[in-house]
Amino acid sequence: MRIVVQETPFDFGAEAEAFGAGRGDLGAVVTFTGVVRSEGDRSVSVMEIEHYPGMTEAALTEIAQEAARRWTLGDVLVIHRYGPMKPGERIMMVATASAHRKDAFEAAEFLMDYLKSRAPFWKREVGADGESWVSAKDEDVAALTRW
Amino acid sequence: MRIVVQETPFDFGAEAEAFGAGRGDLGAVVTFTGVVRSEGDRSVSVMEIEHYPGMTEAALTEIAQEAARRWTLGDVLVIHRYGPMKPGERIMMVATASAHRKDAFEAAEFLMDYLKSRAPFWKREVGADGESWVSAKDEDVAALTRW
Amino acid sequence: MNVLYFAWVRERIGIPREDVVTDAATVNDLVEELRAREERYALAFADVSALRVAVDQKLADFDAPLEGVREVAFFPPMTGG
Amino acid sequence: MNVLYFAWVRERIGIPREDVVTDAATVNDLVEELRAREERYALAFADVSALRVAVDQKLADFDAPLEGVREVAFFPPMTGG
Repeated sequence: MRIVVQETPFDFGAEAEAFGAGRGDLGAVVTFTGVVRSEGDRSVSVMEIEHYPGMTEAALTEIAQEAARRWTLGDVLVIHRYGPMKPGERIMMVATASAHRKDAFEAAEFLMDYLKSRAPFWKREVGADGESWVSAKDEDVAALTRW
Repeated sequence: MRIVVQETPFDFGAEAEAFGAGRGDLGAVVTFTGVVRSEGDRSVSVMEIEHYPGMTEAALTEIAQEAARRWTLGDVLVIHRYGPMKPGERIMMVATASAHRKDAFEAAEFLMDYLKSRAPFWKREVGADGESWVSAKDEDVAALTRW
Repeated sequence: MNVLYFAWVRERIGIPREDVVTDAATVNDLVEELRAREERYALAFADVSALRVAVDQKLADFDAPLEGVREVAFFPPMTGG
Repeated sequence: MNVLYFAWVRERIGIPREDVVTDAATVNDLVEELRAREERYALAFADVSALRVAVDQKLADFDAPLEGVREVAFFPPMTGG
Protein backbone atom coordinates (compact mmCIF):
# COMPACT_ATOMS: atom_id res chain seq x y z
CA MET A 1 0.00 0.00 0.00
CA ARG A 2 1.31 3.44 -0.92
CA ILE A 3 -0.31 6.82 -0.12
CA VAL A 4 1.16 9.96 -1.65
CA VAL A 5 0.03 13.58 -1.10
CA GLN A 6 2.08 16.09 -3.07
CA GLU A 7 1.92 19.44 -4.82
CA THR A 8 3.96 18.45 -7.89
CA PRO A 9 2.49 16.52 -10.84
CA PHE A 10 2.84 12.75 -10.74
CA ASP A 11 3.90 10.55 -13.65
CA PHE A 12 0.72 8.60 -14.37
CA GLY A 13 2.25 6.43 -17.09
CA ALA A 14 5.16 5.38 -14.88
CA GLU A 15 2.91 4.79 -11.86
CA ALA A 16 0.49 2.68 -13.94
CA GLU A 17 3.38 0.73 -15.45
CA ALA A 18 4.98 -0.02 -12.07
CA PHE A 19 1.82 -0.83 -10.10
CA GLY A 20 1.66 -4.57 -9.43
CA ALA A 21 3.98 -5.16 -12.39
CA GLY A 22 5.07 -8.70 -13.10
CA ARG A 23 3.12 -10.30 -10.25
CA GLY A 24 1.56 -13.61 -11.21
CA ASP A 25 -0.84 -13.56 -8.25
CA LEU A 26 -2.71 -10.47 -9.50
CA GLY A 27 -4.98 -11.09 -12.48
CA ALA A 28 -6.75 -7.73 -12.42
CA VAL A 29 -5.54 -4.15 -12.08
CA VAL A 30 -7.85 -1.11 -12.09
CA THR A 31 -6.78 2.53 -12.16
CA PHE A 32 -8.90 5.63 -11.79
CA THR A 33 -7.57 9.08 -12.64
CA GLY A 34 -9.27 12.39 -11.85
CA VAL A 35 -8.57 15.26 -14.25
CA VAL A 36 -9.24 19.03 -13.97
CA ARG A 37 -12.29 19.78 -16.10
CA SER A 38 -13.15 22.95 -17.96
CA GLU A 39 -16.04 22.82 -20.38
CA GLY A 40 -19.41 24.12 -21.43
CA ASP A 41 -21.12 25.84 -18.52
CA ARG A 42 -17.92 26.02 -16.49
CA SER A 43 -14.86 27.63 -18.02
CA VAL A 44 -12.02 27.06 -15.57
CA SER A 45 -8.59 28.65 -15.99
CA VAL A 46 -7.09 27.35 -12.73
CA MET A 47 -8.24 24.87 -10.11
CA GLU A 48 -6.70 25.14 -6.67
CA ILE A 49 -6.88 22.36 -4.12
CA GLU A 50 -6.53 23.08 -0.42
CA HIS A 51 -5.99 20.25 2.02
CA TYR A 52 -5.43 19.55 5.72
CA PRO A 53 -1.80 18.42 6.10
CA GLY A 54 -1.54 15.54 8.55
CA MET A 55 -5.20 14.61 8.47
CA THR A 56 -5.12 14.09 4.68
CA GLU A 57 -2.51 11.33 4.80
CA ALA A 58 -4.21 9.70 7.82
CA ALA A 59 -7.65 9.78 6.15
CA LEU A 60 -6.37 8.33 2.87
CA THR A 61 -4.49 5.59 4.72
CA GLU A 62 -7.61 4.70 6.70
CA ILE A 63 -9.75 4.55 3.53
CA ALA A 64 -7.17 2.34 1.77
CA GLN A 65 -6.96 0.04 4.82
CA GLU A 66 -10.74 -0.24 4.90
CA ALA A 67 -10.72 -1.23 1.20
CA ALA A 68 -8.07 -3.88 1.95
CA ARG A 69 -10.29 -5.24 4.76
CA ARG A 70 -13.38 -5.46 2.54
CA TRP A 71 -11.75 -6.92 -0.59
CA THR A 72 -8.85 -9.26 -1.26
CA LEU A 73 -6.29 -6.87 -2.70
CA GLY A 74 -2.69 -7.51 -3.68
CA ASP A 75 -1.84 -3.82 -3.67
CA VAL A 76 -3.40 -0.36 -3.33
CA LEU A 77 -2.07 3.02 -4.47
CA VAL A 78 -3.50 6.49 -3.83
CA ILE A 79 -1.85 9.67 -5.14
CA HIS A 80 -3.52 13.06 -4.63
CA ARG A 81 -2.19 16.49 -5.48
CA TYR A 82 -2.90 19.85 -3.89
CA GLY A 83 -2.15 23.41 -5.01
CA PRO A 84 -2.90 25.02 -8.38
CA MET A 85 -3.60 22.94 -11.51
CA LYS A 86 -4.74 23.67 -15.05
CA PRO A 87 -7.54 22.01 -17.05
CA GLY A 88 -6.45 18.63 -18.40
CA GLU A 89 -3.94 18.11 -15.57
CA ARG A 90 -4.29 14.97 -13.47
CA ILE A 91 -5.46 15.70 -9.94
CA MET A 92 -5.21 12.25 -8.44
CA MET A 93 -5.21 8.52 -9.08
CA VAL A 94 -6.08 5.33 -7.29
CA ALA A 95 -5.01 1.85 -8.34
CA THR A 96 -6.13 -1.54 -7.06
CA ALA A 97 -4.83 -5.01 -7.86
CA SER A 98 -6.54 -8.28 -7.10
CA ALA A 99 -6.77 -11.86 -8.32
CA HIS A 100 -10.19 -11.12 -9.85
CA ARG A 101 -11.70 -8.14 -11.64
CA LYS A 102 -14.77 -7.80 -9.40
CA ASP A 103 -12.62 -7.09 -6.33
CA ALA A 104 -10.35 -4.69 -8.21
CA PHE A 105 -13.28 -2.70 -9.68
CA GLU A 106 -15.32 -2.56 -6.48
CA ALA A 107 -12.35 -1.56 -4.34
CA ALA A 108 -11.42 1.24 -6.77
CA GLU A 109 -14.98 2.59 -6.74
CA PHE A 110 -15.11 2.34 -2.96
CA LEU A 111 -11.82 4.25 -2.66
CA MET A 112 -13.16 6.99 -4.93
CA ASP A 113 -16.51 7.29 -3.16
CA TYR A 114 -14.87 7.53 0.25
CA LEU A 115 -12.03 9.76 -0.89
CA LYS A 116 -14.59 12.23 -2.36
CA SER A 117 -16.49 12.64 0.90
CA ARG A 118 -14.03 11.69 3.64
CA ALA A 119 -10.60 12.99 2.66
CA PRO A 120 -9.98 16.67 3.55
CA PHE A 121 -9.54 18.26 0.13
CA TRP A 122 -11.37 21.34 -1.12
CA LYS A 123 -11.44 22.54 -4.71
CA ARG A 124 -11.63 26.17 -5.76
CA GLU A 125 -12.15 27.07 -9.39
CA VAL A 126 -10.95 30.29 -10.97
CA GLY A 127 -12.75 31.00 -14.23
CA ALA A 128 -14.36 33.63 -16.41
CA ASP A 129 -17.06 34.20 -13.76
CA GLY A 130 -14.54 34.72 -10.94
CA GLU A 131 -13.58 32.34 -8.18
CA SER A 132 -15.72 29.84 -6.34
CA TRP A 133 -15.41 26.86 -4.04
CA VAL A 134 -16.72 23.68 -5.63
CA SER A 135 -19.81 22.40 -3.81
CA ALA A 136 -20.05 18.81 -2.68
CA LYS A 137 -22.56 16.92 -4.82
CA ASP A 138 -25.55 15.18 -3.27
CA GLU A 139 -24.80 12.17 -5.45
CA ASP A 140 -21.31 11.91 -3.93
CA VAL A 141 -22.75 11.81 -0.43
CA ALA A 142 -25.39 9.30 -1.60
CA ALA A 143 -22.66 7.14 -3.18
CA LEU A 144 -21.41 6.18 0.29
CA THR A 145 -24.64 4.40 1.14
CA ARG A 146 -23.98 1.60 -1.31
CA TRP A 147 -20.99 0.24 0.62
CA MET B 1 -12.12 4.82 -30.15
CA ARG B 2 -9.22 2.45 -30.73
CA ILE B 3 -9.31 -1.37 -30.94
CA VAL B 4 -6.05 -3.29 -31.10
CA VAL B 5 -5.58 -7.08 -31.42
CA GLN B 6 -1.94 -8.11 -31.51
CA GLU B 7 0.47 -10.89 -30.55
CA THR B 8 3.25 -8.65 -29.24
CA PRO B 9 3.22 -7.10 -25.74
CA PHE B 10 1.76 -3.62 -25.44
CA ASP B 11 3.29 -0.75 -23.47
CA PHE B 12 0.73 -0.29 -20.69
CA GLY B 13 2.46 2.73 -19.14
CA ALA B 14 2.65 4.57 -22.46
CA GLU B 15 -0.95 3.65 -23.38
CA ALA B 16 -2.23 4.80 -19.96
CA GLU B 17 -0.21 8.02 -20.20
CA ALA B 18 -1.51 8.86 -23.70
CA PHE B 19 -5.17 7.90 -23.22
CA GLY B 20 -7.30 11.06 -23.06
CA ALA B 21 -4.20 13.04 -22.06
CA GLY B 22 -4.58 16.77 -21.62
CA ARG B 23 -8.29 16.91 -22.40
CA GLY B 24 -10.21 19.33 -20.20
CA ASP B 25 -13.57 17.78 -21.06
CA LEU B 26 -12.74 14.44 -19.45
CA GLY B 27 -12.74 14.44 -15.66
CA ALA B 28 -12.49 10.69 -15.16
CA VAL B 29 -10.34 7.98 -16.72
CA VAL B 30 -10.58 4.27 -15.78
CA THR B 31 -8.26 1.51 -16.94
CA PHE B 32 -8.55 -2.23 -16.43
CA THR B 33 -5.66 -4.57 -17.10
CA GLY B 34 -5.85 -8.36 -17.22
CA VAL B 35 -2.70 -10.24 -16.22
CA VAL B 36 -1.70 -13.92 -16.61
CA ARG B 37 -2.11 -15.55 -13.21
CA SER B 38 -0.21 -18.46 -11.74
CA GLU B 39 -0.75 -19.21 -8.08
CA GLY B 40 -1.80 -21.64 -5.42
CA ASP B 41 -3.97 -24.34 -6.93
CA ARG B 42 -2.97 -23.47 -10.50
CA SER B 43 0.68 -23.34 -11.38
CA VAL B 44 0.88 -22.00 -14.93
CA SER B 45 4.11 -21.88 -16.92
CA VAL B 46 2.60 -20.57 -20.16
CA MET B 47 -0.83 -19.28 -21.15
CA GLU B 48 -1.77 -19.40 -24.81
CA ILE B 49 -4.60 -17.39 -26.25
CA GLU B 50 -6.29 -18.45 -29.47
CA HIS B 51 -8.62 -16.08 -31.27
CA TYR B 52 -10.78 -15.77 -34.38
CA PRO B 53 -9.07 -13.26 -36.70
CA GLY B 54 -11.61 -10.98 -38.32
CA MET B 55 -14.41 -11.71 -35.91
CA THR B 56 -12.29 -10.64 -32.92
CA GLU B 57 -11.82 -7.08 -34.15
CA ALA B 58 -15.48 -6.82 -35.21
CA ALA B 59 -16.74 -8.13 -31.86
CA LEU B 60 -14.52 -5.78 -29.83
CA THR B 61 -15.57 -2.82 -31.99
CA GLU B 62 -19.22 -3.67 -31.52
CA ILE B 63 -18.81 -4.00 -27.73
CA ALA B 64 -17.00 -0.64 -27.58
CA GLN B 65 -19.68 1.02 -29.73
CA GLU B 66 -22.38 -0.38 -27.47
CA ALA B 67 -20.58 1.09 -24.44
CA ALA B 68 -20.40 4.45 -26.20
CA ARG B 69 -24.16 4.28 -26.83
CA ARG B 70 -24.99 3.50 -23.21
CA TRP B 71 -22.65 5.97 -21.53
CA THR B 72 -21.30 9.40 -22.37
CA LEU B 73 -17.68 8.62 -23.18
CA GLY B 74 -14.96 10.89 -24.49
CA ASP B 75 -12.79 7.97 -25.57
CA VAL B 76 -12.55 4.17 -25.42
CA LEU B 77 -9.52 1.92 -25.88
CA VAL B 78 -9.36 -1.88 -26.06
CA ILE B 79 -6.09 -3.79 -26.52
CA HIS B 80 -6.06 -7.59 -26.43
CA ARG B 81 -3.16 -9.93 -27.11
CA TYR B 82 -3.14 -13.47 -28.44
CA GLY B 83 -0.44 -16.14 -28.57
CA PRO B 84 1.78 -17.38 -25.74
CA MET B 85 2.31 -15.35 -22.54
CA LYS B 86 3.99 -15.92 -19.19
CA PRO B 87 2.59 -15.36 -15.67
CA GLY B 88 2.69 -11.67 -14.76
CA GLU B 89 2.44 -10.57 -18.40
CA ARG B 90 -0.40 -8.25 -19.35
CA ILE B 91 -3.01 -9.96 -21.53
CA MET B 92 -5.23 -7.02 -22.31
CA MET B 93 -6.46 -3.61 -21.24
CA VAL B 94 -9.50 -1.43 -21.61
CA ALA B 95 -9.65 2.29 -20.89
CA THR B 96 -12.64 4.62 -20.69
CA ALA B 97 -12.78 8.40 -20.32
CA SER B 98 -15.81 10.45 -19.37
CA ALA B 99 -16.78 13.71 -17.72
CA HIS B 100 -17.83 11.82 -14.58
CA ARG B 101 -16.48 8.81 -12.74
CA LYS B 102 -19.73 6.84 -12.69
CA ASP B 103 -19.82 6.65 -16.49
CA ALA B 104 -16.14 5.78 -16.77
CA PHE B 105 -16.37 2.99 -14.16
CA GLU B 106 -19.60 1.48 -15.45
CA ALA B 107 -18.47 1.54 -19.07
CA ALA B 108 -15.17 -0.17 -18.17
CA GLU B 109 -17.00 -2.91 -16.24
CA PHE B 110 -19.48 -3.34 -19.09
CA LEU B 111 -16.61 -3.66 -21.60
CA MET B 112 -14.96 -6.32 -19.45
CA ASP B 113 -18.16 -8.30 -18.86
CA TYR B 114 -19.01 -8.33 -22.56
CA LEU B 115 -15.45 -8.93 -23.71
CA LYS B 116 -15.21 -11.99 -21.41
CA SER B 117 -18.29 -13.68 -22.89
CA ARG B 118 -18.69 -12.20 -26.37
CA ALA B 119 -15.23 -11.71 -27.85
CA PRO B 120 -13.76 -14.85 -29.50
CA PHE B 121 -10.72 -15.55 -27.33
CA TRP B 122 -9.87 -18.89 -25.74
CA LYS B 123 -7.23 -19.41 -23.07
CA ARG B 124 -5.18 -22.55 -22.71
CA GLU B 125 -2.94 -23.02 -19.71
CA VAL B 126 0.20 -25.12 -19.68
CA GLY B 127 1.28 -26.02 -16.16
CA ALA B 128 2.64 -28.71 -13.89
CA ASP B 129 -0.52 -30.79 -14.42
CA GLY B 130 -0.32 -30.62 -18.22
CA GLU B 131 -2.36 -28.53 -20.60
CA SER B 132 -5.98 -27.50 -20.36
CA TRP B 133 -8.43 -25.08 -21.89
CA VAL B 134 -9.73 -22.56 -19.36
CA SER B 135 -13.45 -23.05 -18.71
CA ALA B 136 -15.84 -20.15 -18.89
CA LYS B 137 -17.04 -19.19 -15.41
CA ASP B 138 -20.72 -19.21 -14.55
CA GLU B 139 -20.20 -15.87 -12.81
CA ASP B 140 -18.91 -14.36 -16.05
CA VAL B 141 -22.04 -15.43 -17.91
CA ALA B 142 -24.17 -14.17 -15.02
CA ALA B 143 -22.33 -10.83 -15.09
CA LEU B 144 -23.99 -9.95 -18.41
CA THR B 145 -27.44 -9.91 -16.84
CA ARG B 146 -26.72 -6.74 -14.89
CA TRP B 147 -26.46 -4.55 -18.00
CA MET C 1 -19.32 -22.95 -46.98
CA ASN C 2 -16.28 -22.34 -44.79
CA VAL C 3 -16.56 -24.14 -41.46
CA LEU C 4 -14.11 -23.13 -38.72
CA TYR C 5 -13.26 -24.78 -35.42
CA PHE C 6 -11.55 -23.18 -32.44
CA ALA C 7 -10.01 -24.28 -29.14
CA TRP C 8 -10.91 -27.84 -28.06
CA VAL C 9 -13.43 -28.18 -30.91
CA ARG C 10 -10.53 -27.69 -33.31
CA GLU C 11 -8.43 -30.18 -31.35
CA ARG C 12 -11.14 -32.86 -31.31
CA ILE C 13 -11.91 -32.53 -35.02
CA GLY C 14 -8.22 -32.19 -35.83
CA ILE C 15 -8.40 -29.35 -38.36
CA PRO C 16 -8.91 -25.60 -37.98
CA ARG C 17 -11.17 -25.16 -41.04
CA GLU C 18 -12.66 -26.96 -43.99
CA ASP C 19 -14.91 -26.31 -46.96
CA VAL C 20 -18.27 -28.04 -46.50
CA VAL C 21 -20.77 -28.51 -49.32
CA THR C 22 -24.17 -28.63 -47.68
CA ASP C 23 -27.86 -27.92 -48.15
CA ALA C 24 -28.38 -27.60 -44.40
CA ALA C 25 -31.08 -25.02 -43.72
CA THR C 26 -29.95 -24.17 -40.20
CA VAL C 27 -26.90 -24.47 -37.97
CA ASN C 28 -28.62 -27.39 -36.20
CA ASP C 29 -28.99 -29.20 -39.54
CA LEU C 30 -25.31 -28.62 -40.28
CA VAL C 31 -24.37 -30.00 -36.84
CA GLU C 32 -26.42 -33.15 -37.59
CA GLU C 33 -24.62 -33.63 -40.91
CA LEU C 34 -21.19 -33.17 -39.33
CA ARG C 35 -22.02 -35.51 -36.42
CA ALA C 36 -22.94 -38.27 -38.90
CA ARG C 37 -19.57 -38.03 -40.64
CA GLU C 38 -17.05 -39.55 -38.26
CA GLU C 39 -16.42 -40.36 -34.62
CA ARG C 40 -14.25 -37.25 -34.11
CA TYR C 41 -17.13 -35.00 -35.25
CA ALA C 42 -19.63 -36.93 -33.14
CA LEU C 43 -17.34 -36.37 -30.14
CA ALA C 44 -16.84 -32.68 -30.82
CA PHE C 45 -20.59 -32.09 -31.22
CA ALA C 46 -21.71 -34.52 -28.49
CA ASP C 47 -23.08 -31.72 -26.30
CA VAL C 48 -24.03 -28.60 -28.26
CA SER C 49 -25.02 -26.83 -25.03
CA ALA C 50 -21.25 -26.66 -24.40
CA LEU C 51 -20.70 -24.99 -27.79
CA ARG C 52 -21.17 -21.57 -29.28
CA VAL C 53 -21.59 -20.73 -32.95
CA ALA C 54 -20.81 -17.71 -35.09
CA VAL C 55 -22.46 -17.23 -38.49
CA ASP C 56 -20.50 -14.93 -40.81
CA GLN C 57 -18.43 -13.86 -37.81
CA LYS C 58 -21.38 -12.90 -35.62
CA LEU C 59 -22.55 -14.88 -32.56
CA ALA C 60 -25.75 -16.74 -33.51
CA ASP C 61 -28.22 -19.33 -32.23
CA PHE C 62 -28.17 -22.94 -33.37
CA ASP C 63 -31.48 -22.44 -35.16
CA ALA C 64 -30.02 -19.62 -37.28
CA PRO C 65 -30.68 -20.04 -41.04
CA LEU C 66 -27.72 -20.72 -43.33
CA GLU C 67 -29.05 -19.36 -46.60
CA GLY C 68 -26.42 -17.13 -48.21
CA VAL C 69 -23.98 -17.76 -45.36
CA ARG C 70 -20.30 -18.07 -46.24
CA GLU C 71 -18.70 -18.88 -42.90
CA VAL C 72 -19.80 -20.82 -39.80
CA ALA C 73 -17.54 -21.25 -36.76
CA PHE C 74 -17.93 -23.59 -33.78
CA PHE C 75 -16.13 -23.09 -30.48
CA PRO C 76 -16.50 -23.40 -26.70
CA PRO C 77 -17.67 -20.44 -24.57
CA MET C 78 -15.16 -17.61 -24.81
CA THR C 79 -12.59 -16.99 -22.09
CA GLY C 80 -10.86 -13.72 -23.01
CA GLY C 81 -10.08 -10.74 -20.80
CA MET D 1 -6.65 24.26 21.83
CA ASN D 2 -5.65 24.69 18.21
CA VAL D 3 -8.63 25.63 16.03
CA LEU D 4 -8.21 25.35 12.25
CA TYR D 5 -10.35 26.67 9.40
CA PHE D 6 -10.32 25.50 5.79
CA ALA D 7 -11.74 26.61 2.43
CA TRP D 8 -14.52 29.22 2.71
CA VAL D 9 -14.65 28.89 6.50
CA ARG D 10 -11.03 30.08 6.55
CA GLU D 11 -11.87 32.89 4.15
CA ARG D 12 -14.87 34.12 6.16
CA ILE D 13 -13.01 34.07 9.46
CA GLY D 14 -9.90 35.50 7.83
CA ILE D 15 -7.28 33.29 9.48
CA PRO D 16 -6.23 29.66 8.91
CA ARG D 17 -5.72 28.78 12.59
CA GLU D 18 -5.71 30.21 16.10
CA ASP D 19 -5.15 29.16 19.67
CA VAL D 20 -8.42 29.18 21.60
CA VAL D 21 -8.60 28.98 25.37
CA THR D 22 -11.94 27.37 26.17
CA ASP D 23 -13.82 25.23 28.66
CA ALA D 24 -16.30 24.13 25.99
CA ALA D 25 -17.41 20.55 26.70
CA THR D 26 -18.39 19.72 23.13
CA VAL D 27 -17.82 20.95 19.58
CA ASN D 28 -21.30 22.53 19.69
CA ASP D 29 -20.32 24.51 22.81
CA LEU D 30 -17.14 25.68 21.06
CA VAL D 31 -19.18 26.78 18.02
CA GLU D 32 -21.47 28.83 20.35
CA GLU D 33 -18.46 30.54 21.92
CA LEU D 34 -16.92 31.36 18.53
CA ARG D 35 -20.23 32.61 17.11
CA ALA D 36 -20.56 35.05 20.01
CA ARG D 37 -17.15 36.58 19.35
CA GLU D 38 -17.53 38.63 16.18
CA GLU D 39 -19.66 39.03 13.09
CA ARG D 40 -17.17 37.09 10.89
CA TYR D 41 -17.45 34.06 13.18
CA ALA D 42 -21.24 34.36 13.34
CA LEU D 43 -21.26 34.38 9.52
CA ALA D 44 -18.92 31.41 9.18
CA PHE D 45 -20.95 29.35 11.67
CA ALA D 46 -24.40 30.60 10.59
CA ASP D 47 -25.42 27.17 9.28
CA VAL D 48 -23.54 24.30 10.89
CA SER D 49 -25.37 21.80 8.69
CA ALA D 50 -23.16 23.16 5.88
CA LEU D 51 -20.04 22.45 7.95
CA ARG D 52 -17.96 19.43 8.89
CA VAL D 53 -15.69 19.10 11.89
CA ALA D 54 -12.56 17.09 12.63
CA VAL D 55 -11.42 16.48 16.20
CA ASP D 56 -7.71 15.65 16.49
CA GLN D 57 -7.68 15.09 12.72
CA LYS D 58 -10.56 12.64 12.64
CA LEU D 59 -14.04 13.43 11.28
CA ALA D 60 -16.42 13.87 14.21
CA ASP D 61 -19.95 14.91 15.10
CA PHE D 62 -20.78 18.33 16.52
CA ASP D 63 -21.70 16.76 19.85
CA ALA D 64 -18.24 15.20 20.20
CA PRO D 65 -16.61 15.89 23.62
CA LEU D 66 -13.54 18.13 23.72
CA GLU D 67 -11.86 16.87 26.88
CA GLY D 68 -8.17 16.25 26.20
CA VAL D 69 -8.52 17.39 22.59
CA ARG D 70 -5.63 19.37 21.09
CA GLU D 71 -6.95 20.27 17.63
CA VAL D 72 -10.37 21.04 16.18
CA ALA D 73 -10.89 21.89 12.49
CA PHE D 74 -13.95 23.36 10.76
CA PHE D 75 -14.53 23.14 7.02
CA PRO D 76 -17.18 22.67 4.32
CA PRO D 77 -17.97 19.19 2.91
CA MET D 78 -14.93 17.78 1.14
CA THR D 79 -14.57 17.90 -2.63
CA GLY D 80 -11.45 15.90 -3.45
CA GLY D 81 -10.96 13.28 -6.10
